[in-house]
Amino acid sequence: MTAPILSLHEVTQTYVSRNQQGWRRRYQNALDGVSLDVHEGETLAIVGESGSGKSTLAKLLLALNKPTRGEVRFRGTSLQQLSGAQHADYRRSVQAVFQDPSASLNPRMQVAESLGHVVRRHALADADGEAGCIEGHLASVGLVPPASFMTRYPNQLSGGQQQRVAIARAMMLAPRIIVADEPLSSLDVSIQGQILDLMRALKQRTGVGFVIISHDLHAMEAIADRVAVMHQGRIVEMGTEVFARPQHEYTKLLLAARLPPDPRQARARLAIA
Amino acid sequence: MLRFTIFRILHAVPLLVAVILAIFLMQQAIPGDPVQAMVGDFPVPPAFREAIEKKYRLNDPLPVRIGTYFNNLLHGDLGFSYHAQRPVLDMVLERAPRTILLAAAGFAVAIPLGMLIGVLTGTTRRRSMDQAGTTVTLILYAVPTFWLGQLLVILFALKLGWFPTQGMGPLLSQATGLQWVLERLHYLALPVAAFAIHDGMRVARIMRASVIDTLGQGYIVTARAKGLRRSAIIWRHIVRNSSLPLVTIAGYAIGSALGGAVLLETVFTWPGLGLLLIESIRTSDNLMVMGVVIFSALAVVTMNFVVDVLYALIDPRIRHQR
Amino acid sequence: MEALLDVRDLKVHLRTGGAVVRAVDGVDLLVMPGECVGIVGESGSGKSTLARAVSRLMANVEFAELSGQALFNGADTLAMAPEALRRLRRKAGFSMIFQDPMGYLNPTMRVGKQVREALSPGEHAMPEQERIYALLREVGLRDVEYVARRYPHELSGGMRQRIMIAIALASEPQLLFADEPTTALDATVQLRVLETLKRLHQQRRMGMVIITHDLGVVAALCDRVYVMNGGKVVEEADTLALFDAPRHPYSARLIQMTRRGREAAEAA
Amino acid sequence: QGQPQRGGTVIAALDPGAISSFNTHLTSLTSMLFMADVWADGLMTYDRHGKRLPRLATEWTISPDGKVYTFKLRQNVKWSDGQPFTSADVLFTLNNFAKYNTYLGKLLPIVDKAEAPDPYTFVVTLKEPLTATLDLFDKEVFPIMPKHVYEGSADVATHPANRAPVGLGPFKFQSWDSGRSITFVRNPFYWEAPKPYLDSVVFALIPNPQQRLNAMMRGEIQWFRPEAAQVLAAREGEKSGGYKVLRIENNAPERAVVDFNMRKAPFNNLKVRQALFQAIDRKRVVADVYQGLAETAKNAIPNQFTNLYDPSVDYDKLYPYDPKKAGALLDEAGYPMKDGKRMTIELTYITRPPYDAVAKVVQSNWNAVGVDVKMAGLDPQIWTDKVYKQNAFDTSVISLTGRTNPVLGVDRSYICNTGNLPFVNPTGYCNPEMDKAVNTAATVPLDKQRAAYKVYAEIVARDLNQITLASQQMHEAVSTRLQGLDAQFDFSFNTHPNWAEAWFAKK
Amino acid sequence: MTTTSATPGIVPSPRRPVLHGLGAALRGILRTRHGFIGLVLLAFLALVALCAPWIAPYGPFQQTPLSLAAPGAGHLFGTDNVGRDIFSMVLYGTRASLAIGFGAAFAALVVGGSVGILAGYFGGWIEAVLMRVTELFQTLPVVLFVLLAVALFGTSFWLLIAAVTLAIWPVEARLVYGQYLKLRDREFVAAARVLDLSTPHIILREILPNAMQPVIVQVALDASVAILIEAGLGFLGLSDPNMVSWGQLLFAAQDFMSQAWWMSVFPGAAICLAVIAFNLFADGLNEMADNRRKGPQVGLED
Ligand SMILES: Nc1ncnc2c1ncn2[C@@H]1O[C@H](COP(=O)(O)OP(=O)(O)OP(=O)(O)O)[C@@H](O)[C@H]1O
Ligand SMILES: Nc1ncnc2c1ncn2[C@@H]1O[C@H](COP(=O)(O)OP(=O)(O)OP(=O)(O)O)[C@@H](O)[C@H]1O
Ligand SMILES: [Mg+2]
Ligand SMILES: [Mg+2]
Repeated sequence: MTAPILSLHEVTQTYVSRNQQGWRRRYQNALDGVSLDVHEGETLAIVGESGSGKSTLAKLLLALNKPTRGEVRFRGTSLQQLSGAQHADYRRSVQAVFQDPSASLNPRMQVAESLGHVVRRHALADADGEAGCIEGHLASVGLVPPASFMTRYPNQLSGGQQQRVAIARAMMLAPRIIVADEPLSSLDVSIQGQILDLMRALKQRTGVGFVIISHDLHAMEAIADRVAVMHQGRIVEMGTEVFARPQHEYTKLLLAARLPPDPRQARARLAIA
Repeated sequence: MLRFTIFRILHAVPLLVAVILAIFLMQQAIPGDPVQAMVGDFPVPPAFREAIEKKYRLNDPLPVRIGTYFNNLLHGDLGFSYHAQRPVLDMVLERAPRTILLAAAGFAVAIPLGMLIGVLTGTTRRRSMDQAGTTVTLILYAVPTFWLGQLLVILFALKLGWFPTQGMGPLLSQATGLQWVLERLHYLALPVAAFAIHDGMRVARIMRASVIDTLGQGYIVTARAKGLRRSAIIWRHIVRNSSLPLVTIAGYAIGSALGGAVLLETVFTWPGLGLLLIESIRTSDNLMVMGVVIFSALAVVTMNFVVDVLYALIDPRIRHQR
Repeated sequence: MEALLDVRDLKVHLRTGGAVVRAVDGVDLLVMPGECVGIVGESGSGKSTLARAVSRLMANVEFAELSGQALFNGADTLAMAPEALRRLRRKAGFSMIFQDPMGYLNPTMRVGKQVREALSPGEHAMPEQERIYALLREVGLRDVEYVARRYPHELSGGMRQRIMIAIALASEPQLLFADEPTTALDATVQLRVLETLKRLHQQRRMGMVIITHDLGVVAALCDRVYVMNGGKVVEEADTLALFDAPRHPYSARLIQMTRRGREAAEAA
Repeated sequence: QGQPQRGGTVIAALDPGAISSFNTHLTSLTSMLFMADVWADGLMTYDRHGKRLPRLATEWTISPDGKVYTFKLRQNVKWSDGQPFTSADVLFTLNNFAKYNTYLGKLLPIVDKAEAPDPYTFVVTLKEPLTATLDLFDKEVFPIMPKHVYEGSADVATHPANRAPVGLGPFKFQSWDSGRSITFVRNPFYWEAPKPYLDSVVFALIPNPQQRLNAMMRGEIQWFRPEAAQVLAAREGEKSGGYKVLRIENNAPERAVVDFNMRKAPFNNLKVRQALFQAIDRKRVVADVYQGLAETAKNAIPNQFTNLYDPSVDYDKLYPYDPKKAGALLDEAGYPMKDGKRMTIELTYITRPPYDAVAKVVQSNWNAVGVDVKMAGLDPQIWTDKVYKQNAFDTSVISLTGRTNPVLGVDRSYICNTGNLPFVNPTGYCNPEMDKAVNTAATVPLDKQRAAYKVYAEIVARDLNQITLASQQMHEAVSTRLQGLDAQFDFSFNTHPNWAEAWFAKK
Repeated sequence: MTTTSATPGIVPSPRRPVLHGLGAALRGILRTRHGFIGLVLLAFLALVALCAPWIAPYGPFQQTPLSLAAPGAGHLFGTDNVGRDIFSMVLYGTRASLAIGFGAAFAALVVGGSVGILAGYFGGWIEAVLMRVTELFQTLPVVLFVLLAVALFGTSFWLLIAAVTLAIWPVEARLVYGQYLKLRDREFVAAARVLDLSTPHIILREILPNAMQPVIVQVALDASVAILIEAGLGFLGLSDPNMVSWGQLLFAAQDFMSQAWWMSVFPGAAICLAVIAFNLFADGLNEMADNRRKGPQVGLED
């Protein structure tokens, strides 16, 4: 196994919230001494109860938050100490897909505009090649014919299409890893499958790795190489065998709460509890 | 609560210091000759100028004067107005209650009136009534307060003779008790009306928008699903939840009522802080101007504080969240 | 036995901007007393609109067309006078649970009071306060005196959803609409709420319409299922039958999707 | 009219303006002059024909060389606190207040000595004669202040008694409700018993002139002095019968003037000044600004000063309204019409009636001859600074008041003002010939004064550093219930009501 | 909300966000009842302002032979005490009021907007300092500013705009601040940061267009507030006499309220009209946004 591309070292993230009046401070450890390695090319699923710090963890990996304590490292160097070149490498290597595709695309930019800014910022193509470059990426996430999507605003796309655009945008920089915070939960059941398929296909084709955060245990079971279970700001269990052989109490509880998509079993589950 | 209060007071100190410095420097920039203002439109005899300037140390260097001012301020002294020949604090304390009375009476009418209109137009079943209500509201809102005041005086004081034309009470009155209160109300009627019409309509417009917003909230559906009567839904669920934006705006408006008071007090010769401010500016009575503005800054700060408290009272979420 | 709710050829066409959305386009729906019926379908298929139209909780909307009948115990709710409708909601009629318990509870009112508002009027053996506590206990809350004095934001999502259920039950309805009652909740919490619903359904013998896009929920609770797509009912079947042998391709796809994760996991 | 009856309170409205002191040695605010008539008294005053009337001085004599003035004082007069009034008070006032008194600036330097040889005699000896001297001892200009109150105080200018005065007038100060009213009650020690008839006089402080009128129409006050622009409206209200509007005979002129800044072009060019004067339709100023209640000024000397005014110098004849002539003059001066205009000048004024209205008329008049006028309407303080201290103006409108002699307010517009003193000639005009003429006119004996003032007026008419537009008439509105007002004009030739004479008819 | 279809390829009819193009915005606002009236009134006022020299029978400072003439054939709105034609002055006054309205509102937008953007986006001490300054300006009375400005620079129209701007920018700043505070945590902003787009790009291209809607509404309201403030200042005699303004006319009319009602009624009505126009326009903007934003709307009715 190669060295981890991203890793957390004893990271604690404390949110200080003030109430409206601005006095009594409240400290909350959203993450509490978490260590984690993410390897290139693997799919790591993070599951856990609501409010357990999953999104916080994602933000840290994406350098959207600074950790209160501990370090986030990219290829062994702390994010704080990255040199200019390393930082550019980091930004290209680590990309993100968010929960709500309509919220993660600027509602006032056409698809071509949204993606065009990235092309220009990172000099992915010259002015003549820009349209072609964008269309290529759109096509690679299954938006065909790509030309028909270029001039649309996000609200003229279906949820699934929006999420595809978001993925295409993330893929433009040829990242090594994509951090996806609940990429499925705001999508319809029928579309969730398509997006999962797409992610799988991308992984096969480009070797990109994923950190996927999700509530959908069934889906995670299907796609993940490794699973981390979070509970109250800590990773309580992590490994490849989590679904098959849960160790921690909370993991067991979580698995037990799944409703089987079969009436007989489901009813039985309700009756037992 | 105590800690909160202290915190807010400490918070306000830099603001006040900044206000004071700002005005001090501003007044420095405004040409003005307080001694000339005392004498009027005849030349000032040099002896008189010298006497006044020496006594009140008008020629001290600016930093010295600022230093003295802050030093006095620490001792609760707002300085001595050489123009009024009285301590500034005295004057401000004498005038402030009058402005507060006017503003309080104004808001006491404007806010309930505006809320009522806002709720009625916002929830009305009939489109025509909403339309008529909002139209009238907008038209009244658009009338400048001071002009409205003048029109009211012409109509209700001069033509109909119902109310006095100006002032805050009969000069020769010996009335006490209820009589006194009635007298005050009689004199308050027109200024309050002028004030309440403009500000009340503003409140009404905000309230209507807020009510309509509230109407879109889920809990109104719940309330309907419970089979509550219309009136119960309005009073129990809509009014309180729609008041929040109002609190912010009303708080800001009350805090900065001094600006409006300048006009209103001018129109009705209401001898409050607004008139004092104008008069002091025009006579370059710098310390008095400072006093009035400090008072108004305090009012703003206080009202911000009250708004926060009210917020928490109206919306229990605020106490704990964030 | 007479139907509790009999919806016939309901059409709800809405006007938005310039276009007309056929949110519900000719739906028939039947609920027998004491029966639990599920409505599934993807987002935007008209499930909520159907429930809201029947229970007349859709106002200030410009209807391009609203037609059909919704007979509740034989009376058409769509044609009912507002006052009659109100009485029906007040007592022994129908009530509704919504997806997002935070938005549907008044944030500035203590939950006890919100429950009290919904209590059915008339003579009761128990004093009002006791009735509130009893209701809260019935939906599975403990320490009810404390809970009644809380504001909604002071409660957890699961507790809030239970308060919603208590409010819905307070008028002793014969029919309960539940519009996505558990989508906002954690898997563990979801399970507990569903249990509660099931228990109440069985104890009170009231009719229930569960609207969801999670087939798992329907599988666990409902006797019969309607599958909606594009404002139309594309399939109506016994729950077991639907899962075993979906007739409509759309239903089949839905079921396949739901199972897919599982199967994939098993395949791996 | 019947016999005067005792009792009652009159409410009189005043513009509080910028009251900082009641003591009219220290302030020249008109409102304070009104008020001084209530609480203060002086050596003498005038009747309606401008003749001197004795007050606290029963008689006075002037030495033949015009240098020694001897006043015999009234006996058994008491201050409002009961202390006796003597010549020591008069002497004290001259010694301690005169230096703060803006009107006495001319007199004080030539006072050789002042003495009180006995309690009822007061003698002033001058180094050189000044014909206007008696006018400077008028009660309005020189109210007598109590020695026993101020004595020993280092600083009489800021003494509290200036705001709670002890005086010799018919009423005594009682209270001051800041921003609302100032109350005076009958002075039990008043020397002119049984006057006053009224119990008290309350001054209602109403800054806005329109509101003073409103209050009068509604019967809330019994006296106020309407602004020129309001007189017609006040006359309208008169019909209701509650009050009447009276014209006041006065010799305290109030005249609208335009100053030219002669330090700079084009105003250093006499032709331009003449042209601008002739371009102004002064009848229109009278009609529009003063609603006809004024007259065009004839020359530098106000015609109220009947002994001094010489009608042969007449602006109406010298500089009649004549836009064509004005245009020709400007052409001559080198300001031909180009694209519809000749030049752009600034007109500075205080944004208040009547100055703003004067400015508007002047603006359109000047516009009509191709002079583009940029208006600078300012706040009084800023205006004063700009015009008098910085001299940063082109032309400026103001209305100047004076007292009963050119020394008191007229001279200041024409004499050399080197110290940038406010409200003294701001034009930069500095002509020794003029200064000499002014001095001569003030010092020649009474019978030679008219001729001297003619010279004075001629120089002004020639040089035109300032042009005088109109002379305003004064009016007051008084409740019809208030009686004894005829007598008031005998007391107050100037501008002031005489509350000592007034009484209320019982309803 | 658009119906999002499950099958890719079937796309709802293309609908561009309303505020995108100016033309589209105009069409959108004309569809709202209030906005329509407001826009028509504003257009009318703007037309009057532009064409004043051609419509007005007299110059703004021109004296006519008749003073205090009642409204009639010769003088539609009568004349004032110095014989100026009120009708012409009200027409010319439209220029001042509209200029103050637009000018001050726009300047407040620029000043307040910049402060709000910096404070809202960067937070920390920048936020603390800027918001304190904003509070400071909310505390000081406008009259003081205007006097200061007049004292330092003389009466000038630009100063008046500046002074009114000083009075209203804090509101604008707070609003923009709130918007940025809210939007900076949005996912599309996070996405832009992850994509390493530059900070100016994020502030100006990503957030700004999304923050504008309530701000534009506020600008329209501010314009009406500015007109009212100008009227108040004119009434206190602090306006620029070289530009006829309605507030000034009211100031001059004070002494003639009972004698010449026309001197105050027409300018007063003009102020009302302009304030109403701006408010209706703002209402229209709001309504338009609501139409877009609001999904299923609930109400009290069954
Ligand atoms: N900006 C913030 N300020 C204060 N507290 C925060 C902030 N963001 C998150 N939190 C708190 O930190 C905790 C962890 O939040 P986080 O969003 O990481 O949870 P999560 O696991 O993603 O939950 P969910 O599944 O609901 O998305 C929560 O209790 C949350 O309330
Ligand atoms: N008030 C309304 N005005 C216009 N269109 C509406 C309104 N309410 C709903 N719609 C539209 O009607 C259709 C059906 O919506 P509905 O909310 O009933 O769907 P749903 O099946 O409940 O979806 P979800 O699972 O997302 O809740 C959708 O296309 C929706 O956009
Ligand atoms: Mg999360
Ligand atoms: Mg729904």
